[in-house]
Amino acid sequence: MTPTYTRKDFTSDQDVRWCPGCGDYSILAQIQRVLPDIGKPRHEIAFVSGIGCSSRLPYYMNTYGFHTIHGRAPAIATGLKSVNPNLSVWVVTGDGDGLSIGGNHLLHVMRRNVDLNIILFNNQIYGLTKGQYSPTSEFGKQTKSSPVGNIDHPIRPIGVALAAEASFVARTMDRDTKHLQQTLLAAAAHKGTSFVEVYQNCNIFNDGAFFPLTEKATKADNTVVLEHGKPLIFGKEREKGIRLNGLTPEVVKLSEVDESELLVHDAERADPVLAMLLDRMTHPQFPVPLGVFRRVERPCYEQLMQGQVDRERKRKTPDLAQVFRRGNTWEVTKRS
Amino acid sequence: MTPTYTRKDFTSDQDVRWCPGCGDYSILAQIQRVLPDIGKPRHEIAFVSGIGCSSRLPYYMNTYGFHTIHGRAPAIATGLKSVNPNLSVWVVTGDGDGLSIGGNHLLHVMRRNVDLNIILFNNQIYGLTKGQYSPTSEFGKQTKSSPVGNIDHPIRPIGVALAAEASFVARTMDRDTKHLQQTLLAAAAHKGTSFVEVYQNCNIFNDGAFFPLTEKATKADNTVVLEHGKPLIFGKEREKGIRLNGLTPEVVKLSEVDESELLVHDAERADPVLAMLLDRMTHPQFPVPLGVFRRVERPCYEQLMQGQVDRERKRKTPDLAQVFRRGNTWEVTKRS
Amino acid sequence: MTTASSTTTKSGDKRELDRVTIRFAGDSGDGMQLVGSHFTTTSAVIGNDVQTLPDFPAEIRAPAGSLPGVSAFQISFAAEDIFTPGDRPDVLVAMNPAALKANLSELPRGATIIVNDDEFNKANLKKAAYEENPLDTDALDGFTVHRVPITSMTTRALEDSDLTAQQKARCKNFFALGLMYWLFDRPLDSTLDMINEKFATRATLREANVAVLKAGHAYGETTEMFHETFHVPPAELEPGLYRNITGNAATALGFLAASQQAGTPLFYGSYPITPASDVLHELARFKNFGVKTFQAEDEISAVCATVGAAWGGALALTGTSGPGLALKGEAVGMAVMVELPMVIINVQRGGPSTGLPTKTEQADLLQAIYGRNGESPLCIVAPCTPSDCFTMAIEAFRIAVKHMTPVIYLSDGYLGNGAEPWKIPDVASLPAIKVAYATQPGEGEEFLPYKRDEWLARPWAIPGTEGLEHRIGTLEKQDLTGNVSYDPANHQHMTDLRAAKIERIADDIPPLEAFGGDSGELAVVGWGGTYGALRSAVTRAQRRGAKVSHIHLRHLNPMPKNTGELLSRFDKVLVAELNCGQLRALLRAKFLIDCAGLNKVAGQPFRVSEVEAKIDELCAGEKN
Amino acid sequence: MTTASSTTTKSGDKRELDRVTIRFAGDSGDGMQLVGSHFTTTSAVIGNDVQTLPDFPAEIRAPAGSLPGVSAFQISFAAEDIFTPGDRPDVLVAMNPAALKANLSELPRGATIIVNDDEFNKANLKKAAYEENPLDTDALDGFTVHRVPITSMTTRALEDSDLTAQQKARCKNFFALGLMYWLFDRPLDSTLDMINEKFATRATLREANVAVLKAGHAYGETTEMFHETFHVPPAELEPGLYRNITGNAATALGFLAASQQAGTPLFYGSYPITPASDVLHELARFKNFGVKTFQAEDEISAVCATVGAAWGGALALTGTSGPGLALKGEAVGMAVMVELPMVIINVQRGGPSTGLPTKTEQADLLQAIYGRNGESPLCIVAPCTPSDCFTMAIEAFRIAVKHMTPVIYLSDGYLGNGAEPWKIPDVASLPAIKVAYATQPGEGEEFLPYKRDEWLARPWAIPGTEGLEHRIGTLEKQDLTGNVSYDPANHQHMTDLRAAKIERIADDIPPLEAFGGDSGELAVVGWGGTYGALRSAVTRAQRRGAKVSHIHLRHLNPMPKNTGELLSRFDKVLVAELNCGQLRALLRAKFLIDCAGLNKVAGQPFRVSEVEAKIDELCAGEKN
Ligand SMILES: Cc1ncc(C[n+]2csc(CCOP(=O)(O)OP(=O)(O)O)c2C)c(N)n1
Ligand SMILES: Cc1ncc(C[n+]2csc(CCOP(=O)(O)OP(=O)(O)O)c2C)c(N)n1
Ligand code: SF4
Ligand code: SF4
Ligand SMILES: [Mg+2]
Ligand SMILES: [Mg+2]
Repeated sequence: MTPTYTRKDFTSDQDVRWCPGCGDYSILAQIQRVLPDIGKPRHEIAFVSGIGCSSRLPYYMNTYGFHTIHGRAPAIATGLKSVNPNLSVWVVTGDGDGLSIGGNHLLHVMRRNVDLNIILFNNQIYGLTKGQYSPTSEFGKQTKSSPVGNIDHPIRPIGVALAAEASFVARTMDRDTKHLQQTLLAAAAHKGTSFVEVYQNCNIFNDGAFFPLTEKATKADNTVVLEHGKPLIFGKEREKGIRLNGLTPEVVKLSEVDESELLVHDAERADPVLAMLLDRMTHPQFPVPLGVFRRVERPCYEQLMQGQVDRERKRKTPDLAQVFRRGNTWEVTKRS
Repeated sequence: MTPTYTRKDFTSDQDVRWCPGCGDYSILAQIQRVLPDIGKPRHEIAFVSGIGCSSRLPYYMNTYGFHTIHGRAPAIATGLKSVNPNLSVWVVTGDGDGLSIGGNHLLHVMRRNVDLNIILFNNQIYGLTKGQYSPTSEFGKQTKSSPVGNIDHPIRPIGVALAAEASFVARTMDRDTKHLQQTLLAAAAHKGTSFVEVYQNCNIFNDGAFFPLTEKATKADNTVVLEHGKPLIFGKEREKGIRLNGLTPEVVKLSEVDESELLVHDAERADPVLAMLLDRMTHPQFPVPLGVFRRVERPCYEQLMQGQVDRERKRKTPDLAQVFRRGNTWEVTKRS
Repeated sequence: MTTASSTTTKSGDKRELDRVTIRFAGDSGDGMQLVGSHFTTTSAVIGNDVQTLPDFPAEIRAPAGSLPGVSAFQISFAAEDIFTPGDRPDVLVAMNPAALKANLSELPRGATIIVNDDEFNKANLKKAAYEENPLDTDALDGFTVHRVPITSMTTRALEDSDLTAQQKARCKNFFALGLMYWLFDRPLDSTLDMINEKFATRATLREANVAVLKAGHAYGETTEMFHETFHVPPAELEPGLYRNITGNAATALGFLAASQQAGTPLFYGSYPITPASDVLHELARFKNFGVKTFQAEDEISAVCATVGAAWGGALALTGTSGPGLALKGEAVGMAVMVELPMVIINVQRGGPSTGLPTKTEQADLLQAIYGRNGESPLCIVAPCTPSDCFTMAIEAFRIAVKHMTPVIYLSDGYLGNGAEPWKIPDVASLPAIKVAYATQPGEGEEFLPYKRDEWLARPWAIPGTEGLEHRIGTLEKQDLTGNVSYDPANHQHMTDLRAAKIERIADDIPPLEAFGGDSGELAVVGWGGTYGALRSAVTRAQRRGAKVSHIHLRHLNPMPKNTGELLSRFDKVLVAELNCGQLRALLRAKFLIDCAGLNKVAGQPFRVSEVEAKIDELCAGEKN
Repeated sequence: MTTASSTTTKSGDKRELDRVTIRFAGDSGDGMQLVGSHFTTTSAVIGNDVQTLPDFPAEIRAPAGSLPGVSAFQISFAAEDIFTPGDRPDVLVAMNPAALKANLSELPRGATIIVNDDEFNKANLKKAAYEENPLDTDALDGFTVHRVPITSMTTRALEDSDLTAQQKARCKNFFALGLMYWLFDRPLDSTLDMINEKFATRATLREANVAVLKAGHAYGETTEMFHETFHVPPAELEPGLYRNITGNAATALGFLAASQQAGTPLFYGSYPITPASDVLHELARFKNFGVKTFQAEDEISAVCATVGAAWGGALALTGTSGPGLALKGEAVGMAVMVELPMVIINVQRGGPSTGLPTKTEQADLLQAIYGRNGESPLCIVAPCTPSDCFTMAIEAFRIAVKHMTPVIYLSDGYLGNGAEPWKIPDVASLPAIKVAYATQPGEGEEFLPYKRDEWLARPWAIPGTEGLEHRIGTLEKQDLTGNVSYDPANHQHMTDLRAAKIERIADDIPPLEAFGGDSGELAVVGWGGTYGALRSAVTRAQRRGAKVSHIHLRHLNPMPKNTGELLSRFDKVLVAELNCGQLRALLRAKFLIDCAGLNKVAGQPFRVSEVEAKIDELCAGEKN
């Protein structure tokens, strides 16, 4: 039986060392808030991170934790989960850690569908190294390493996850604590890789990157919350919706178009095409979708691995002495 | 003026060392055949490859060539193209080289849109290391390293390219020499990263992987050739077509459905959604699309880079002495 | 046959020999590795000591008949303990002109050459870049050449078979094998058994191979080409049950055994690479033992997953070859920092860079020691023979788990692909590996993840254990607690502790022994796969009266405690290795001993004669 | 003020000093680095020799007022040539309790402490884990403590300003700066100039900063807290135009200059990492010089793109710190194999693994030499002061291009972040770098990509050149042609050639010089950023009569030809380095000289006194 926890049970004795005002605080707090509800005893939870501001998170969690090296957390978590499928394993990464140096591991862990909860803190900047552009930074952005503008076309985290056919893909924001909590819980409940992109404000090196989406005044018009089976409606008065025109989404007014014409979200669609289409909706042309883009079931890597072990064990009794003797053997006797 | 070449001009003096019957021979031959037509003098062409059977190709080309290390050819080519944008740079890679160890470089080079022609030889196996499963190997495949079956969910090369928003994405096959030539020519003509997946038979370790698509008897029914602006029609008698039902493609008979209802290919659509949808069409449920999935224009990385240099040069005359003196300076004189 | 001490006694038309070395050479498609391994097993079964050396020329099949396409297999079999597959073959079987050309320079004058006469046609001669047929010129003067029409004899033997012409041609290696069996007085049974087993359900192939094998044997017996046959009597081997084993297979079995002895499942994270891939292939077949193999997307993922598995409490193993080890450097440093037990296999190959992937070399020793940022000490062991791969695999995990450290296990292509008879150990006699995970501390006690035992090892506290929740990481950590610490004195302290922990392993490994006197004129020092060549050369020199001993290191970091002292008892020290002097540099730096070097970087193992010559040069006074 | 040789003469109420060391310490948000650099410039401008040491505690801003949040900047200024930022500060400016606590142990007894009294409140004391206010206990006995209400004085000075309360509070560092200017008799002009420039368009901020700076200065003058002020007269520096420069900035300028001198555009491929990132930031600003910077997706991509750029004929540069160098190992091996010229910067930091990213260390020397598979020799240089970073950057490319080899340039965190006055060189006097790409061979001549010149360098033949189409690759290559070759003798030959090429560079670098006698009792040997500490310590020991010399290596592989010979002329050799003895191991292995070691791995540079103590220990006989 899992003990009844409170947030405090998940708070370690280490001082939290992020810049005051950093969005990471909220994400940490929501993680600590939802963990009591995932039904796992504390010692069966492990947090694995790479390197970056965000990746300091495991130090603050009173669970098992491993602050590893830059970009490699998905691989380390794969090893851990492979040898102990019973653990609830969380990967904490940043837009640089996860999509720059670690992009390939992320891709491969998702296609393998290792049962991990991957939380990518996207602040569109390298925080820890003091402000260079990241793979999600906007084109043209001036930073320390791009004084006359970034010439890299930004990457879409959700798009990469979908290309890898991740079985759970969602997006949420540091400032929407409720939605963040819901999303984390949904991720935890999902069997298979859960990929959650969290928009996170770095108030030191990229302040306000998501303000149009996160601030009260503009949020309702600039975001649309995806709910499985529900039409895409948004706006302060929920007066707008998204309709599909062929393969092209368009914003319509509910005063002009009937709700029944709206695009209805289907997170459980077998193929990721709808999710891919939604991922293309970007601010300011469209409201930015938040919530679960995709949630499908497919076998988890560690289960398949364990399954092969179990099956093989039944098929062939392990016998070391017999294995040693495989192939041709011969006896040497003492010569007279 | 570019000299008039023949295939022979692109043949180096090194003996080709692939297994007899390998699909690589055809790809090499088609490359050598089309190069005379790309309008570049031989010394302005460079082939860069990683490691793998396929990656031996540069040795056989009488151009500049560099057989580098495993998975890194896109990065090396990026450096080369950055410092000499005038070269025609070709990257030759395999499904292991490009999508396993090199997946991240591939992703990033495509999002940056470096003007390279990337040819990925997909034989769904590790050839050079003698037959382990690769990231494109089918689930359950038994190989040397998966004696009881591969448990990795395969990756779709085209899907990854589209997620990276590659500006030119195409697929062709070793055995269809005409289509292969056409596709290579189209790739060469495109400014920006051209990504071409080539189905290639490894007759030693994975013989026949693509036979349903490549062999005369079955090819017409199992593939559909994408042509910009044309409806998707296939079949031995061109008697079948693809129609969209919402976001879901379906195979229809032209005897039952009018051609006007068919999905019309639009390779130049701004967003990659249609291409992504097409990429989901897989054998045996669907005919496998061949041809150009996507071809859009966006600025190339090396041009943007050069552009910044040129603009900055105009803005600030380079003056080393002045740069040395930047910030506060002071004069020390001989003390009396 | 050229063995210095061979005693030859006529017994009927059989000549008795102490030792023979044969090389089978042909095209990559000719099945030379297969007949080589048949010959090996047969020779071992009748009691010879055996050593083998496969030689794959390149990674891909080159065009048939070309020089780069030549594949060879050398086997040495003897009536005495031998340590190498022989310097130069006494007999060469050349299946085509390219095979002859590629190997001729290796033959000592007087050697026997058996060629497949049928293949010395215009086309093949051209592919081998022969202007004239060497069989018709004086190119082979000084050798005993036998021209055997192997291809046509094979076809004839299969006249009645239903095989296709191509399939028939593929059988010709068995003709050569049968002929060699006759020539060297070996029974066919073992090969016949194997053919029957392999083709149990394919009668046509089975019958064809049997027919051709027998035809080859009969050819020897009936033609008058060979005037005598040879007999190599059984060697005086330690009694027991034997099998032939390659180093890579022994490595896999050793790690499997380590897992069984530890009662802890093995996790193997790897990315295919020549010549290490076979370890992955072998281990993937032991899922019934609980072995989990993870074919990663690259070497970095492979080592990182292995670190994760170590954290999770598995016997965590990763494996690769040269360039892969370079890629793993950063993550191995992580393992050093978090002090988790794991083993990193490196089957060394020719370098630098991609280098010579199928060739052997020992040039990764210093990479293993220093190939990471910062002061990052770890333990290094190196097996010295194919069989020893088994032993040292267990040793590697014994140390890793007891001392909570990553251990690099340095094999090489020569060991990995080479085979020798392995005395199958009794499972009950294998050393134990004690795994003791940390458990919940007593009431009022605090769990300290970086508190150390008498070996300076920290506890192995695995996720899932109640009450031990704690954080580890790659920033410098505070002593005892493991919390992040930027304190200068702590950093010095932890740096010292990490170094001392590795040094202390020296108290836990056997002292170094000298083969020969414990002091003398010359110590020949080696490590890894050169063991056989060095032991043979030293033995021969000793027989000639030289005061030379052989000292072979299997623990390279730390070294056995008596290393410096032992070496200092010799007038001269010669460090022989297949690199430019890496162990030599370590010994000079550590012990300030003026070691000489015998170094070779040619992708090939030492020849015994090369080592002997060097010994003679250094022991000039003692020369007989 | 504690300088041993300080001569103090009363001149009015000003005391004259030879040398003073000040440390500004406060919260990360307090702007200590900024005032430190102002003080540095001002001191330099009035002619002092200056050395500085910034000290960032951690990578992220820790909570305000906490111990891990303390940021410090130390500056030493003197009337004579100095080489280090001082062992221990004479004066500490502590902006809050945490700053006091974190730095107190560094202060010598008798030091002056100036605290911001306002911040010693309950909340801040708690954050610094002080139970009682140290200003009220005897904790500071033995120090001269001045309690200055800096925060409130700052606010008062800004009563009329339109700034927000928070903005006002942020100005308090300028109050401290003004006060220190008064105390050490420095003019305000240079800082006023800089304020005016920086806030040219923001009048409110400009006026506020000026007001507060002046208020601090006035506070010193009007209160009676300080009984005397101090004067440090100008040093006898080489005449010329100077500026202050950090090692990282000098590195960037050096490589920029190399590119100009070579007439070849610079390509810089890098991935951000502390403390190397500043080189990227600096170079990104020189696009007008044709510099192309490529921020790669990781270190592997960065180094690979750089290899591609080298192939394309650019001056190809990549840069990183410790863990990044580990990742680059495999690709650096590629550069060795294809013999292309490039430079790899490694700004070393504390290790192993992530280690202490903001701290300095010299523990990557052996990684630089050996951190790749196979025998993979390359050239290594190391600058020894921030200014020398400029010089050695040019030297690195001179060697790379002439000898067609990758060169590793080993800087460190101390050099990279530390600053010193740099005598601005005359552009016309910079050394030339000759770039000569291969051109089309004459009629009937064959182009051979691996044919070598007298330095054993192969031609630099870049794509785009007519008639030179050829293939390079990472498999072993045939001599001359560069084609793939599996031939054993060729592999040996090429291995030897690659090694000889690097060794031959020794003929192209200046001999090693000793500071002090060319022989004697003790040679103190160092490399890299420890130069200042070693030079100071040796100078002091020499003044006391010790027969000690300082020998500093800037070329580490190969070493200058006379290295062994020079060292052998000393009775004892001490190798002092910020690692566990890496150069020492090299010297012992190469020259069999029994070097002693002075080693420190604490993330901190040597203190001069530490080195002196060790010298004294070794020169016990000469002690005065
Ligand atoms: C191998 C390696 N390369 C580079 C670094 C330096 N580094 C640390 S964190 C980081 C990027 C951080 O960005 P992100 O992942 O977005 O995290 P954030 O700090 O923004 O949360 C970099 C480049 C490193 N620690 N290790
Ligand atoms: C760093 C490194 N890791 C592993 C290898 C071994 N290796 C060489 S090629 C290859 C995969 C080849 O597969 P693919 O890219 O599909 O090419 P193919 O041979 O099938 O054409 C591997 C794993 C290597 N050379 N270098
Ligand atoms: S730098 Fe940015 S991301 Fe990092 S802790 Fe500070 S505010 Fe947060
Ligand atoms: S192994 Fe396969 S891919 Fe490689 S050369 Fe042979 S047939 Fe071609
Ligand atoms: Mg970030
Ligand atoms: Mg492949």
